Amino acid sequence: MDRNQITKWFKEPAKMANKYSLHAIYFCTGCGIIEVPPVITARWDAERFGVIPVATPRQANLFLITGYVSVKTLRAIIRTYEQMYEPKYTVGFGSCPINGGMYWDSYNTIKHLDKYIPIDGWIAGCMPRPEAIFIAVTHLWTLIDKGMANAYIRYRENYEFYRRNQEMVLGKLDWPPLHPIHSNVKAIENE
Amino acid sequence: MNESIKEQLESTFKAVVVTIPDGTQIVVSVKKDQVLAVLRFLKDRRFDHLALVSCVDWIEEKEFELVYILTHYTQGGEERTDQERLHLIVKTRISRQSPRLETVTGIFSNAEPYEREIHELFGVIFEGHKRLIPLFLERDYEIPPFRKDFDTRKYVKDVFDKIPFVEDKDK
Amino acid sequence: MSLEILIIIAFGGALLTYLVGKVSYKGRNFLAVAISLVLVAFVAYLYGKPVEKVFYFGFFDLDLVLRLNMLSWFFSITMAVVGTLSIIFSLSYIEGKEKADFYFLMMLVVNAAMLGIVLAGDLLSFYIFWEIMSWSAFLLISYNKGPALAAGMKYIIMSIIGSLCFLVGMLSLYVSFDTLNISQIASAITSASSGYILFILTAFGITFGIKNAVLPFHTWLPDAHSEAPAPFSAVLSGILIKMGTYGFLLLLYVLMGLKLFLGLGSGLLSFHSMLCFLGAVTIIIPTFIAMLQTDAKRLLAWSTVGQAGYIIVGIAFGTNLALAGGIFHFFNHALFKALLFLAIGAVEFRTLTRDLDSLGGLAKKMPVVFIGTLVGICALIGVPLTSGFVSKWLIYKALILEGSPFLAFFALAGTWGTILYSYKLIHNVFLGQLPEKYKTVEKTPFSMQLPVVVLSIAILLFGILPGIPLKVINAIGVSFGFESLSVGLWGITSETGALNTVNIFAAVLVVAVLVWLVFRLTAKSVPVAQEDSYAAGAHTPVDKYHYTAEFYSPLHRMIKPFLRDVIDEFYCWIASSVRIFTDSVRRIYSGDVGHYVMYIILFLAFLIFVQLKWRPW
Amino acid sequence: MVTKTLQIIMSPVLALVVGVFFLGLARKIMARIHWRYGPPLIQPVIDMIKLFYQKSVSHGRMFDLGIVLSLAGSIVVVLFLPFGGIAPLSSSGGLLVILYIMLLAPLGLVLSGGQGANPNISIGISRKLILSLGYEVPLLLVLLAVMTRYKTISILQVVNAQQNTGWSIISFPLFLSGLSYFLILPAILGIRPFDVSSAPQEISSGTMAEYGGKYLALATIEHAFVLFISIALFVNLFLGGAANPVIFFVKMLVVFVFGLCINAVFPRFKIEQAIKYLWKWPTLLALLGLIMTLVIRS
Repeated sequence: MDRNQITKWFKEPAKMANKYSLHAIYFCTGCGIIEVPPVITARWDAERFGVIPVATPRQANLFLITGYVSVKTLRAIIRTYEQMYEPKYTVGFGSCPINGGMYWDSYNTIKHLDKYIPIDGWIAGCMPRPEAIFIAVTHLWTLIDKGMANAYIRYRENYEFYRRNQEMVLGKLDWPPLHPIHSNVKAIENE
Repeated sequence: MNESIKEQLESTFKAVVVTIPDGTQIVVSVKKDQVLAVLRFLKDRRFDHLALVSCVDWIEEKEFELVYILTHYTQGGEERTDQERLHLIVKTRISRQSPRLETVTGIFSNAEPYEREIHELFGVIFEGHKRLIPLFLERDYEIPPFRKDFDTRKYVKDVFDKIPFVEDKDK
Repeated sequence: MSLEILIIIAFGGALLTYLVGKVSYKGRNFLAVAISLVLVAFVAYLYGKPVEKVFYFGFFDLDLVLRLNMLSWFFSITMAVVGTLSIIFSLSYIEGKEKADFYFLMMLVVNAAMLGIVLAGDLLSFYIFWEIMSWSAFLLISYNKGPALAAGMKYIIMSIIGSLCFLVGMLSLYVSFDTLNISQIASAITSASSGYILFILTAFGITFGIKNAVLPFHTWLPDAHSEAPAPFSAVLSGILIKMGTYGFLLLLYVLMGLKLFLGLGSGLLSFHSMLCFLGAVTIIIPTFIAMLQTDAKRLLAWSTVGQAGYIIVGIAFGTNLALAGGIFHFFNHALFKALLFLAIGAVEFRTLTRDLDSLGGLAKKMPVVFIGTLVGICALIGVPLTSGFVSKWLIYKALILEGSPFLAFFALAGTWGTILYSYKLIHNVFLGQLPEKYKTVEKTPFSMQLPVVVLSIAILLFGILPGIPLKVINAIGVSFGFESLSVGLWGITSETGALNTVNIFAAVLVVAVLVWLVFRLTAKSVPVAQEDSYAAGAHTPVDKYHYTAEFYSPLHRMIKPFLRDVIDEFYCWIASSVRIFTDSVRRIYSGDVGHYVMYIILFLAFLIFVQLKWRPW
Repeated sequence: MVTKTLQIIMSPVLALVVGVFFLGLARKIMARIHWRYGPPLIQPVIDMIKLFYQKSVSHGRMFDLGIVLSLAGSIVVVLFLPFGGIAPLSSSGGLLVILYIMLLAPLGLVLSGGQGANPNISIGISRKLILSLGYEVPLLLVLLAVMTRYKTISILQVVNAQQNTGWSIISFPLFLSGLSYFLILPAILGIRPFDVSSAPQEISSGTMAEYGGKYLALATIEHAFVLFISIALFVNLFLGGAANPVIFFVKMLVVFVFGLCINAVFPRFKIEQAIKYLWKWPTLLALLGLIMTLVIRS
């Protein structure tokens, strides 16, 4: 928590500002959203660290994916993630977004979320408690410090691969691609 | 009171098997083409609430079993709590190869989403249904997912595991 | 160069255009524009040279007078300019339509008639030109068939009632002073009794009130404006309404003279304060009605009724600041209301609809018209740096300093109502999502863009340097007997709080440039299509994603019961009851002779009976 | 002449500092009322630095120019508003000019929002305009009462007049107007009970729905200026303005904290309830104040 070290502010204001003003988009993707209200209200108060919930992806730079991701929610998640402005960070809650978790063999849930959108960090726990969410926020700070929180850069550079994977799962997407697509990656038609 | 309904049903419809497992339930199994008639008959006798339509996959007998659960809000004019209500379960069997059945939305309009769901998840085609479009699933499946012969592990291996991880282009 | 040549050019030109139109429509278009430009040049040339020409007219040994003083010059230059611009606009607006020659003839005749009214020195010629203006406006309003006929009928009936009152007033003046020359009457009327003056005021007041759409007589305006073809509704609401204002000015200040007008009645019950409160009410109610309209031109029509209230308050308040504000607001209103009507006409020309609920997103398709409308609504609201602001500022300052805050409150609250309905106009037409069916709208023709650009430049120019028109208005005030205002090039320099538009302009410009620099220097923003806006993770088609219907629905629900147009219903009730009565009388003439014979016999019997009973003869 | 240009440069900067400090203070006090620690006082500054570095998306030229016009309008109003001793331009335009230039800010915001082509924004805009119509009625009555009471339209003269006749909040007729102004202050600022036009839960923060990056930063700065302007106007007209900026700042702080504590505990009004409230009690008080001023003056 090096918020009040003034020299750091003058050396790299963008990094410090991104660290201490994480506006999280309030979009309940899965079962973990029940943990977010206590985090942002009086009991645990995320605003101490500058984390406040905002209504639209346009104003947000942190995207909390709370819990398992069904195929239908994936469409909304991709759309919201693409409408956020760079630099943007994503945090996955629990084991379901990592590898499907207990829904590993379900026909309707997404197994590895980072095949479709890049994730900066994961929190263990079948719905992590608020303290775990704060630990995630502090880890995100260290990632930003070291410049490793570059999920959005990976998304921008490998956009064709992400787009291809998304279209393999969701079929034809009805919004235009975010970044221009070079034709060398042919979308592999799913069987 | 259960007895009277049992006699009425057996008298009006032939080849109707009515059993009363306990005080609050009556199970009526009917033929495929009698379903509409029975439902209308019961609706006139104050069973005006279609609680649920569900489907059971008897894979050995190669049949689907459709279950309509009817109940009533009021008994003799005043409210009845859920326990005291009489649940009337109408069952019918249709073949698994060509699962076709008349829609009941003509009698109970609230059956529309139930029938869409059964169509989507079991593949039962309801003739005369106005909006037989997908309800929940995003993707389309050859074998509807709720059927017993749908192997979910194989499906996951074929669809999701085949999608490659996003390696960086330069690697 | 004398005035009768001006009148001859105006009317002769109209006929000439009609004849040339038979031959070639290009020639007609060129001639119409040429004549209007000649009129503008001619009037501009006559600046500052008061002239009076008297012609002997045998009938009742009256003399027709054409005179030009500061007041009539100011009105005629406004009319000439706005008339020319609307004719330029209608060149491509009327292109395909049938009866185009008739349309141009009527447009030029209306402009000529209004010029005649303003130059008329005596009441008879005033009345003649007034009649010509009324019926030519009627023919133009009912130009495109259908509902326009009913609107035209409503307009012409009320105009005829107005003209009759004018006729009554004129005859009584002739009987009591046996002259119709305005200046002679003005000197003679001071001796008349106040009761007679009140009668004259009400007679002429009704005429000018109907034309100026003051509240009880406003019902014809919304229908007439929304059904008239766009260029004419610009002239109609820009200038034709202001003939009523000219009439009021003539009546209250030239005919009556200042002391007499202010002296009538006492305290709150004096004529001029009654007129002020009538004007104040005319500001508030139409503004709230305008908010709830869904047809663009009807919204602008109600806004015209509202703005006419400002002018009435300005004129009737009786101090030099208020008068200057009122006349300047007439000038601004002519400019920005013509601009808004022409802009909506351009939109209607391309999208063939003016329903606010189905339009949207035209800013990208019609940038020039969008900027013109933006400047127009800024002037309508009275945003600083537009001329609308200066005139409203004058009116408010006069109202507050003279210590009548309730009038000022009505006027200021009217401004906020104006913001609501003018924003609704620009939002529903130009901002928001562009529907599918208007994606193929092509560019507006140049002849429609030129008037919009010229009017916008005029509004901004007079907003930043209001001294130019204020000098002329000050001269008018002095000619009415007020002491002159200290008018600089950039505004009023007086002791209790000056107005310095150049300072305001400089401050806003510099700060805007600074903020824009900050805006440019920070991270670049990527332009994006209109579909790519936040929809809770969903991707919605364009047509389902534009919110315009019931734009102010909460306010609508709250003030709907208060806004039933009672006056219009009252007039319609009168009209229907008259129709029922006349219908019953009509039945007497049933057509077979037997009835008529029976009527005669009965009548004779009745006469005999009366003679026997009372022996009247 | 030099002091004038210095003042012209200095007063917007001072206003920005005070406004942003108030924003930080508001979040801190709100947090304390909710029994939580709340962000540091400089959190708005951190947010703005982050937003200025963030990329953003524009929906058209009017979308950009509208927000620029809105901020420029607010800054120009600050130039006309005396702040303690500093009153750079208030000689060339009195209260009327301020009233009209205060109109530029919402107009710019709604024009730029309109181009955002998002129904959430349009609903937010229609609510914002209806709300502004709602609070404008009592505000006009209050300003007219002050203007007729001191028979001038320039704020400097109102402030000087209050030096000898005492604060107008205490003098009889204007006490009602002052109270009414205080009641509609949250509506002018658009905070808690009246934040119906930028409600995050209902219409995904209304007029701000499409603002991100530098647009959101400029909008927050504009909100800070509006905060400063409305409270400074209140202090100038009713608490006698001050000779030097420090006392002026203290007066503003008192008014702000007192107002904020009331509003932190209110749930959000529906737009109809807001209008009904605004057109009932504050308008009644303001009308009474105006009538009493007229009666006493004549």
